Amino acid sequence: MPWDRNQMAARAAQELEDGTYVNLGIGIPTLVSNYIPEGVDVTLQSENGMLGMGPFPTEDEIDADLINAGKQTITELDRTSYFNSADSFAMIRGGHIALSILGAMEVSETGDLANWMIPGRLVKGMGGAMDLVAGVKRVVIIMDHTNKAGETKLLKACTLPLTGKAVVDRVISNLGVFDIAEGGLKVVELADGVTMDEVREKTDATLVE
Amino acid sequence: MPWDRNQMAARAAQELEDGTYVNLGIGIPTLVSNYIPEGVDVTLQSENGMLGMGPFPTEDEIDADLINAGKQTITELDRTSYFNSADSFAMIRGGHIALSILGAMEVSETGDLANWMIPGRLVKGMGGAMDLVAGVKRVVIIMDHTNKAGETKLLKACTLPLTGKAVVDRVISNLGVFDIAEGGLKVVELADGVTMDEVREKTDATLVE
Amino acid sequence: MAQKNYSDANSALEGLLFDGMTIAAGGFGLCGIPENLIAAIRDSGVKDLTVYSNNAGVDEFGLGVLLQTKQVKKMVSSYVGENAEFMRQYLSGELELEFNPQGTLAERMRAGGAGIPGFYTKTGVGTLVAEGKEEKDFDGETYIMERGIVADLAIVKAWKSDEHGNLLYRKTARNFNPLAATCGKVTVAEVEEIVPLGSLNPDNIHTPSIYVQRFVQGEHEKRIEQRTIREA
Amino acid sequence: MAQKNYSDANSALEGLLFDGMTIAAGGFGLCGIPENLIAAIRDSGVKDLTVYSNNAGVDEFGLGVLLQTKQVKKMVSSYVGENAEFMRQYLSGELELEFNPQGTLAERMRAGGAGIPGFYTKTGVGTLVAEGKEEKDFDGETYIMERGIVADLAIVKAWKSDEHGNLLYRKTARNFNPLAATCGKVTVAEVEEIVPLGSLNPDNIHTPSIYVQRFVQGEHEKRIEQRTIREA
Repeated sequence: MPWDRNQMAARAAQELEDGTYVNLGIGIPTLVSNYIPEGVDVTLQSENGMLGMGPFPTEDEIDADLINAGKQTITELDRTSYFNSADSFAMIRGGHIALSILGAMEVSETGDLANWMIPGRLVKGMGGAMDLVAGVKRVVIIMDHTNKAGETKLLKACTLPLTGKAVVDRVISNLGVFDIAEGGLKVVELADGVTMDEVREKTDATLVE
Repeated sequence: MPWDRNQMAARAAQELEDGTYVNLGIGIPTLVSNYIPEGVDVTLQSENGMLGMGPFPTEDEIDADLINAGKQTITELDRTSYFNSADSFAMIRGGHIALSILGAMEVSETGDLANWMIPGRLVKGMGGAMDLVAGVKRVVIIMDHTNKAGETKLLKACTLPLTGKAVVDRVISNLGVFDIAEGGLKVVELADGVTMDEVREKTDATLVE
Repeated sequence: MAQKNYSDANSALEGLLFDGMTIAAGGFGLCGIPENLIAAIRDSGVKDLTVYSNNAGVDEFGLGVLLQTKQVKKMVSSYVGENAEFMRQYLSGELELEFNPQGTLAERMRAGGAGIPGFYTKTGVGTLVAEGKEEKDFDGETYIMERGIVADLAIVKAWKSDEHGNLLYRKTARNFNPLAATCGKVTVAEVEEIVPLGSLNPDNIHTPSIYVQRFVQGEHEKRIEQRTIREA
Repeated sequence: MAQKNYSDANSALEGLLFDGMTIAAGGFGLCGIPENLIAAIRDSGVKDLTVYSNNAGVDEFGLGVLLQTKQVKKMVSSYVGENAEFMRQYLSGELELEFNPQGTLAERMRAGGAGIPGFYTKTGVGTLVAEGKEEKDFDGETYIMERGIVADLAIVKAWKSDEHGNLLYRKTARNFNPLAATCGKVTVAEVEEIVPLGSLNPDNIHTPSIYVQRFVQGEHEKRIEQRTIREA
């Protein structure tokens, strides 16, 4: 059976390495912080100017001056530091963040990523995503394998405006885990009960073993 | 009679405008802070990372962590802020400092300044001087009109490696005050008893009235 | 000491506003936005503004109010996601919008304030953002050149100011504010509290007073966009 | 939590030193210099170093000790004025010296740490510093391009570190330290005091822990170059 949102997040949490600094995008990637493995200590960066992001606040702890990049109220930890947006993206652009986990609209077999606009229909803006994919050492995407219309999001080439070119290292979809490799997408693992046939059927990108 | 060091500094202090931020160079320019006119409030920047430089400390107040750009021990004020060297020169390069008063080896009639090296003989380095003359809105030089060998320091063109090209606005020498103007150096005022003949004799740069 | 302290937001902006001007604004979403100065700009009726700001607030709060009154000609932003009127004006062509990646926008403000007219970044290479921009290779990788921003006016929101204009921000309400403060030809800050000279630790000033030409104490609603909580 | 705290300067540098490497060092004159790490580098005997540092200490203190032992092949500095051995080695051709204006050197470190390979500045235009550098006009003025610095190792001196490596500096001992910290592939900090997690105010951290891979507590002589006093 394909993974649900939480299972995808839990699988993505296995990407986290002890002692590293990590940026989690808005949406499913935010859920990853619920599944950080025992014994793994990571420091979460929020690109609006914070290292050491804590959990959501209790009602009493809510502070309008303390939000994450998704504008959600959050809390601080005993290791937290705050800084301005230029310093935040200096960290990101300068390669000091080990891992970024982001959502996507489309990913190509060469690691191109599209996740910021659908021309003429939906314009959200790239926010910090272009900086993250350009600067962070390792970029992992969490997304459903297909869109709401049932069309694959893993393509030979993206059709939407790009967020970055050849920037994705790994995709975790509801069907499994795929690496951008020489010649196409390499299947790393499949969700329990998902077959290669199903993956082939739902993937436009070249699959390599 | 030509001005002495303190008289030059006192004259330079008249350049200070109320409410402005000012950088004073090493040597005679440092003395300017002793002559700030009554009712004029200026904030002194020290390019090693401080706004609001106070006077020298008493013996008891000496703090090895608190020095100015000349490596002299100093004190802080109730308006003081500290910052790093990139932020310090962001202020300087970005044009936020109203006035810089510096020493010089040579000044040309077009406002070129040389004050950082004599090839093969003396190499101190430019320190922050190149940044100051490039970024600060108004640059005033305090220097003796002639060097120890009696040769003029106000030239048609500098002979030493430049600190900046067309950067000087005004020169205060021991003989008087001179502005870089269209066509040459304009005499603004002379020290008491100094004659135009003496100035002409000791100046290589073109003098305009 | 030059008087920088103004009694209200309207007087703090007096003489600084003109049609067609550029304004850099601090804030991220609705966090750390200069609410009072935005309201004063709305009340002034100044128009044809170009505004550099990461977001444009929501429809009826933050910079969104200047979109509703159509005082803004052009926005330079990274994100419009929470603002339906913004997206509508953009898609209909009423509003010019230049998308800047968030880090590029922040760095452009810092660069402009620091006398740096251009810098190179990998961000946006191979995307729409790179179109029309100069490319250059360094050590085998391609970068694009982005320009520093200098705005006619910067409006920022801080937590505290001392009487000299040294500013402190609080938590993630800092965001773009210190950068906007550096890139304005004139910078006006609104603060929650004005404290006496000497009461701030000089090691911890976020925006040195040299960047603040005027400041004013204001009331702040501090609206929250996404109130997310966990069980106690 | 990854262990960043080392017992002494020698062990804090273990495995990081190699001949021909580049090192970025904090400090201005003798103020805020990583005394203990410099001594450990001297003791290691590593050679052919390229050192990015505003000054090179004095003859027998600060980076001056690495000049005396001839471990330095090249210095990138803005000022050599207080160091006779430095000037002698330079004038005799034993030491390579690249003069950088102080603000350019600081910005080069910041840029390197921030993923910016090049930026434009007016500083040095029309001088020796501009020779061999690309020039470009912006809005009718000429600028030169300067490169970001990324060093194999950065050594910095801070006042306090918490157990996670968040650093505070004190007064003008801050200077180049936070910038050097960002531009090292590995950064080692020496501090006067290590304080418990949670004892620093998160609004006032000067160098976030992400930039500090190792830290060590040291004894600091803090020599003063120009002891200037006024009468009490």
